[in-house]
Amino acid sequence: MKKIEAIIRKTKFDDVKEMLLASDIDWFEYHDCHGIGQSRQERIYRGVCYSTDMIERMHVTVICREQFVESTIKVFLTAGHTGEVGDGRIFVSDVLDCYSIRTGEHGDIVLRDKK
Amino acid sequence: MKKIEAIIRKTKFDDVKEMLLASDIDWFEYHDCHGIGQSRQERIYRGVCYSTDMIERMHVTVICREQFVESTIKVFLTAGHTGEVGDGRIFVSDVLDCYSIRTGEHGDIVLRDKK
Amino acid sequence: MKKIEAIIRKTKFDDVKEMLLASDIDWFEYHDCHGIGQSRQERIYRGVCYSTDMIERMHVTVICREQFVESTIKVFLTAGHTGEVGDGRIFVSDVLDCYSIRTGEHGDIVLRDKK
Amino acid sequence: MLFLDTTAAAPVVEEACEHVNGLDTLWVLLGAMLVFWMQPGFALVEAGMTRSKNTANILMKNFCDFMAGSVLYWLVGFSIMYGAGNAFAGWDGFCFIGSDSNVPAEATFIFQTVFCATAATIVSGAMAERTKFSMYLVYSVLISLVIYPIEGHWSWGGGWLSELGFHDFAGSTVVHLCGGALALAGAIVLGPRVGKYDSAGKSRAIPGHSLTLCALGVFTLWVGWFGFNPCSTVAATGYDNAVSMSHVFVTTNMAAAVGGIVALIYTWLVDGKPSLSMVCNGVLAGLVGITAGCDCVSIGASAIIGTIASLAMCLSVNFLDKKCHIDDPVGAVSVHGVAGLLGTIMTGIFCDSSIDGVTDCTIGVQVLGALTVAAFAFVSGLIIFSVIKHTHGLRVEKRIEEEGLDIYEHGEAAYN
Amino acid sequence: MLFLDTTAAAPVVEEACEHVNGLDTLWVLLGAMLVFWMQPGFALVEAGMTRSKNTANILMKNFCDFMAGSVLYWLVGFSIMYGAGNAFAGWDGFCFIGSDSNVPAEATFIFQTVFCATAATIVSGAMAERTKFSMYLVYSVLISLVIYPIEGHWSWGGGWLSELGFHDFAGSTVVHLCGGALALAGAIVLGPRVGKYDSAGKSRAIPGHSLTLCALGVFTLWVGWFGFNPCSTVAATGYDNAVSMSHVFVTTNMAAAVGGIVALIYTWLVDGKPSLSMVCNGVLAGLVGITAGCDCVSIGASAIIGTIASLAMCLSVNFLDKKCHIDDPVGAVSVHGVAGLLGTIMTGIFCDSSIDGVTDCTIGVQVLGALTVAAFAFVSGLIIFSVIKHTHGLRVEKRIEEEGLDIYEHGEAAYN
Amino acid sequence: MLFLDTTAAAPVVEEACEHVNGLDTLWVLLGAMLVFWMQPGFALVEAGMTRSKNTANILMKNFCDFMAGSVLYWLVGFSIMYGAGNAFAGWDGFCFIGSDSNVPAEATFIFQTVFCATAATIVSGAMAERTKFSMYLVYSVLISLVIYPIEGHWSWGGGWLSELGFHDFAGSTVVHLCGGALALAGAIVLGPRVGKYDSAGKSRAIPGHSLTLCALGVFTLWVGWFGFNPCSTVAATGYDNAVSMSHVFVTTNMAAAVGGIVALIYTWLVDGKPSLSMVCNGVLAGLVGITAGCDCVSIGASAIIGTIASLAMCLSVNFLDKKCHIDDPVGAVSVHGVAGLLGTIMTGIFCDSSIDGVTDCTIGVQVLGALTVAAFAFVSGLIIFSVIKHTHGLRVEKRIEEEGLDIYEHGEAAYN
Ligand SMILES: Nc1ncnc2c1ncn2[C@@H]1O[C@H](COP(=O)(O)OP(=O)(O)O)[C@@H](O)[C@H]1O
Ligand SMILES: Nc1ncnc2c1ncn2[C@@H]1O[C@H](COP(=O)(O)OP(=O)(O)O)[C@@H](O)[C@H]1O
Ligand SMILES: Nc1ncnc2c1ncn2[C@@H]1O[C@H](COP(=O)(O)OP(=O)(O)O)[C@@H](O)[C@H]1O
Repeated sequence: MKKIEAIIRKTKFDDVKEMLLASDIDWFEYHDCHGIGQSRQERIYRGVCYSTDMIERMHVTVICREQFVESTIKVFLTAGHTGEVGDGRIFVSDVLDCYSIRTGEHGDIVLRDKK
Repeated sequence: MKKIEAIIRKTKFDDVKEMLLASDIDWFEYHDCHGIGQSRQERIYRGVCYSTDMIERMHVTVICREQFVESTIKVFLTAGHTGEVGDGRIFVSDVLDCYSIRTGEHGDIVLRDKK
Repeated sequence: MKKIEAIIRKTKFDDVKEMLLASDIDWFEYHDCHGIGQSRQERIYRGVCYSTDMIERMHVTVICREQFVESTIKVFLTAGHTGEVGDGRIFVSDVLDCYSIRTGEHGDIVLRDKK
Repeated sequence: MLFLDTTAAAPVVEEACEHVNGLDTLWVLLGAMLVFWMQPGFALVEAGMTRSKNTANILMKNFCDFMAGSVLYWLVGFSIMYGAGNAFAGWDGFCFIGSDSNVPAEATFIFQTVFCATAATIVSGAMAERTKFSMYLVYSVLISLVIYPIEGHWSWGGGWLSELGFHDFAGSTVVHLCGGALALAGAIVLGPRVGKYDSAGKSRAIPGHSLTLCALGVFTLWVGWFGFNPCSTVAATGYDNAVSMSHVFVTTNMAAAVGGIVALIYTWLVDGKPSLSMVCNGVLAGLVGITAGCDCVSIGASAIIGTIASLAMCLSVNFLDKKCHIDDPVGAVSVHGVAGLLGTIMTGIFCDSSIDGVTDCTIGVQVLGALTVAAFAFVSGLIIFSVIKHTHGLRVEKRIEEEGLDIYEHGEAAYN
Repeated sequence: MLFLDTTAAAPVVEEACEHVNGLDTLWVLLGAMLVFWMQPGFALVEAGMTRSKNTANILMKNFCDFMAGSVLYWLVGFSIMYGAGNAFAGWDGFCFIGSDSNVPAEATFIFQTVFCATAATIVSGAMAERTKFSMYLVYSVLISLVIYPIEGHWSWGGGWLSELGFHDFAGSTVVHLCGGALALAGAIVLGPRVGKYDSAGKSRAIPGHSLTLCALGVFTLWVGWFGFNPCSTVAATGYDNAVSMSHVFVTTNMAAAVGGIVALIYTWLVDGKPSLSMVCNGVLAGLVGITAGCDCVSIGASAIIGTIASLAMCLSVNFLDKKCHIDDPVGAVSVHGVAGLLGTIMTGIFCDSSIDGVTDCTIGVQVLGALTVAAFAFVSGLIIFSVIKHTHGLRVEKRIEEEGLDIYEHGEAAYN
Repeated sequence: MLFLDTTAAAPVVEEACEHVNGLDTLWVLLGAMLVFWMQPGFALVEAGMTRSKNTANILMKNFCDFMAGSVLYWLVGFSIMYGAGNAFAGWDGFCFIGSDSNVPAEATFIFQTVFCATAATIVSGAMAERTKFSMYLVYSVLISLVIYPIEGHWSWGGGWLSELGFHDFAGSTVVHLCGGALALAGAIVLGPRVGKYDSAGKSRAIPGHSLTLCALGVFTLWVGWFGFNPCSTVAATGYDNAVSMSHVFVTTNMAAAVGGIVALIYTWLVDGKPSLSMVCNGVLAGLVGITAGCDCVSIGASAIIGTIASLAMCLSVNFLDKKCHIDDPVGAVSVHGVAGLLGTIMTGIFCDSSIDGVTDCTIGVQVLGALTVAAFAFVSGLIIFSVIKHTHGLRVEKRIEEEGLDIYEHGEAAYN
């Protein structure tokens, strides 16, 4: 079991979501986050300019079986891509175990294959 | 040290919180998140129906010593349970080290037992 | 590659951010979160007092190369410090791999050194 | 067809021409605008004091109260309230809109319509966050159709209370106490929101989602009240009316200001911190309290009425919540019921015949009137809500309540 | 300098003194305040029904519509609309503000100014979330400068439509249909927002960011309409005016209430759930519909007009969105265009000469007038927007649209 | 008891009956409603331009300003301002409410009360986000009790400025400049918010939490100003008043619109992007600027006044922030102080006796009056705030400021 976390452009979220659901993943979690990165936006408030390095991003977390890691990463690399600075990152890490609160089951079995 | 992340129903958060505090855990972190899952809600906006697969959830993160992992998971499985689709998941992963910003200590000692 | 997660006071975020950017880190991600901890705030709503154990916090996540782990932790310990209860925690964990969505590269190379 | 039969324009009775007065008409229509403007005021206060997952629902209820009220009060209500009849209720056929007085019939009619809608809308706050929308509509129809017109007839339509000399200038009792008593009945029959009281019976705070909306709503209501009270002179011509409307304006404002100050001091002393949400309620309590006697008490007395109304409201909010375990999310019962009751009674105490020539206003009649109306509204409410509860069910399922009425009842979230 | 030359105060023509009336003036100025108050109403409705990333932009557009309208209508517009001229357009020099009638010239002038600004502001909603701010300003200037004054001249300035006996009391056609037709042209030329239709052409919902703002906006518009319609009597003295303004008030309110109820029922039946956003639109459709005939139809007829206007609006919202794939985020075309058109026509059907002495109002002329104005506005709109589109570009880049106009066009986020 | 002694109703002096006029009274009371309505306007602008963690606090301050003002101005203030007295201050006993003129005494009294509260409420914005609530109350009490009544007596109560022929029609100086000067004193004594200036002294932007609230507030103020200025004719009968109130309405609107446009152009040229928050301020600056001379300048001149007031405001916002490092979160000093000062002076330049018969208005006196009032208010402010600062402390602890005043000062969060 692996955890794949991607920090993507908020505006690319719909594309990523659709492509994820079309692939082997049908469950994932996401939340709004901000990224400090290279791409900057200029803002002005009451005459004071401030270039913010803060970008609105979406943090998407997928937990999946080993065999789907590669395909899931590919989804992010494709659907989240614009080619401009600020596209974001993907991080992969280990998960030891997984439980379903509804059924109480744990282990790989919780991560069902797409029905 | 283990990290236990649970993605639970927002409406079950109060129960979970109370039961966690009543158990060996007295510190944890949480934030709003959304889950894409099997349980869908129908919405209509200006005549256009859209069934959203987006559910409001709470992401609760607990870092605890090995010996409390099992009891903490049990809390989530009990207090977060409704039996209906959409109850959520728990993921367990490894944490290498832990620091207290206030004291600068690190290691297991930071994860005090309940006073 | 390590993941450093710090749960800090929201009011200390600006200091931390500046110090992080001044150090070897130039990219990180953050989002609002709440912490249940020892420091409590008294609130009253329509005559009903409720002491909330909920504190507004910022969750900052940095992924960095092994050699920067120590310096990054030091940043949090310094810039996030007030000495009062509620300063927060830092957790370190392992990351297996890292991708840049823009370039498709992966591995340590994605975590560039500060330009 | 029913609609087309009505000759809506006032019949051009020649004699009428002489006493209909443009200035009075303008004043009454201005009043109607301002009282209408209280609708968004109520909507904002109620939305602000409840959680964001129920915001669309509460806004919808406020719209429906006004829309249903407008139509039903025209079809039936006005006829019951102001039609010729007995001491208990009037009747003059459907779609009756009265006849010209110093203002055209339709001006009086619309002015009364907005008052009716105000009474209807008070209840939604007390029943917020847990009532089935469809069942709320049933209640809303009944108040505009029957309850308000009947009790309104007693005091304002020539019924038995008016014959006794009951003095309720702009509706502390007729509008606010009636709404407050219904709200109490509703809150009791419904029961508290999930999570409002813990297993030990201790009250838990469920903070509203936006004090900004709440504060804006109170300002909106406050300015609306400058139509509710002063324009209830329904005449603006001549020295006496000019003085009277100015005086009503001053007493209304004074009671509101003092009411707010009292709530400020009360919460500061009792809870240790000055609370915005209670100041909001304090202002409203002052306004409700002064409504009955705004024309016939002195400025000083209006300050006292504001003080007592606000203080009683503060105590009542605590009492209902902590002792009675009646869950009234916005404090409608305390603000409209308690302050309305006390305001009506205090009118009997402070009424000064040198100010507005009101001579026959006695405490006894004031108490009698207020209590009868309150009892009538409360019992009607209990019956309606109980019948609904035991037939179709008044309350949404626990799951819907927890996840918010907006999605399940309306399919829309207020915020995206 | 141009500004200083104008002798702004009305020339003190001695004779004028006699018929200028303080009561009428107060009524007209009150109307101007209320119609001005519709500006925040529009701003809130439009902001509420769009996403938070474009809120500052849409608020800015509403400010600009009013500010530009105020200045340009003074410099040129009023002269075109009310100046002496031919059947097609008037002209009386720059900075013309008319002459005294029963109210001072400047009272009439400011009352007309706020109407002009209302027409201008309708369009911003339909073009929301994707239009270049600078190019929107170009349109905004042109409507206040030319389009509205010209078509306004036809009906209200003594032009050919008024000579035919076209009856549009307060502007179902002159203001709302004109705005709605321009909105349609704008929405067509612009094309739908990114993501509004999926690859299969299915419409996707893009919910607005705050129904609270939307609901507050509708209440604001509703109360503003009590100036828009009743104050359009522009006189308040004497029996006839008193009756007329009361009657207009009642029909206006009735159509609005019924409009809202119809939308409530419609969405409940069709979509299974009563929708707040459609009730909001329903109220507005009722108001737009009754505006043309509010003075000369019975209360019953006003309820029918509200029903039909609201029903047509509901169907039109669906039709434009799902069939025509015209993306109108706030439903401006349906609310102002469709309801305005039908309201004008229905005035010809329900017009009752016993109510306001309007005798020469026929369906034929009503249809002719409404269609001509719609066509004129629509074609002007098509030309303006197409020219802009093919020269400077009307629409922002895809990336800006995705990330929000607030940051890129104004450098400010509405919420922080 | 003090309260009961006052015979609140105007003494029924027989002669008075003859000249009290219902129309005038209605106009004045309408004005009072509208000026009251500016309170939520200020509250919204200030709340919108500050951070959400201080929203309950700023709303509370606005409530308190009005509530305290209502009571204190009645107890003492009105007597100081309009009581018989010397050139410097009046006095006619406690609870003095004046005597009938063309309107009842109480109408004048309530109209003056809302003006007083407006002056008081200006300051809260400049001192936002860092002032102790209890200490703010001390200031609020003092302005309503002493400062405003005294300087108001000079210009409007028959004091020395009015004898010199100082012309301030509706209060550019009396209300706005006074508030602005106090705001400046407060902002200076308080010092900037934590984090406003970095170690190098560079100004940092601290964006407000909701431009939607801010924009709604500006619309609210704008419509309120249609009571502030036009209703300051305090008479609506007869040709002259009808013309005057219409003219004031037009000039007020023109200055506001032009003020907004100028700020739009200024920010577009200087910062590269048209800024909504500055347009909001520009509109207000135009309104403040025209207030002194709205009755006696031509429409063209009102446009010029709007231009200059708005331009000066834009420059002043930058100057105070970047050069002087005076932290005024909402721009109160620039909007009310600078624009009020310039508006008063420009009245001396553009004043046209053919418009309102104001003949004795000279630049010299205008400058003198404006500067004296500004100096008086500024020095009073400096004294009050410095004394507070060095005794009880004016500013909250750093930690409270960082975490938000709402929780620590009021125990409530505005948003949940
Ligand atoms: N080392 C890191 N740790 C945590 N988050 C990171 C890291 N690197 C990048 N990010 C996140 O990814 C986002 C994209 O970074 P950016 O440099 O703008 O992308 P790109 O390199 O694709 O142009 C950043 O805003 C930040 O949120
Ligand atoms: N593989 C996964 N990766 C990330 N999040 C997941 C995963 N599986 C489930 N979740 C989260 O858990 C939530 C519950 O999933 P759901 O299938 O609705 O629960 P259940 O199986 O208990 O009915 C989802 O909405 C999602 O947020
Ligand atoms: N074991 C834990 N698991 C998850 N989050 C924790 C844990 N311990 C602390 N935190 C987070 O850190 C915050 C600070 O804890 P607190 O005890 O208040 O800090 P301190 O010990 O520095 O005074 C908590 O509010 C919580 O969000």
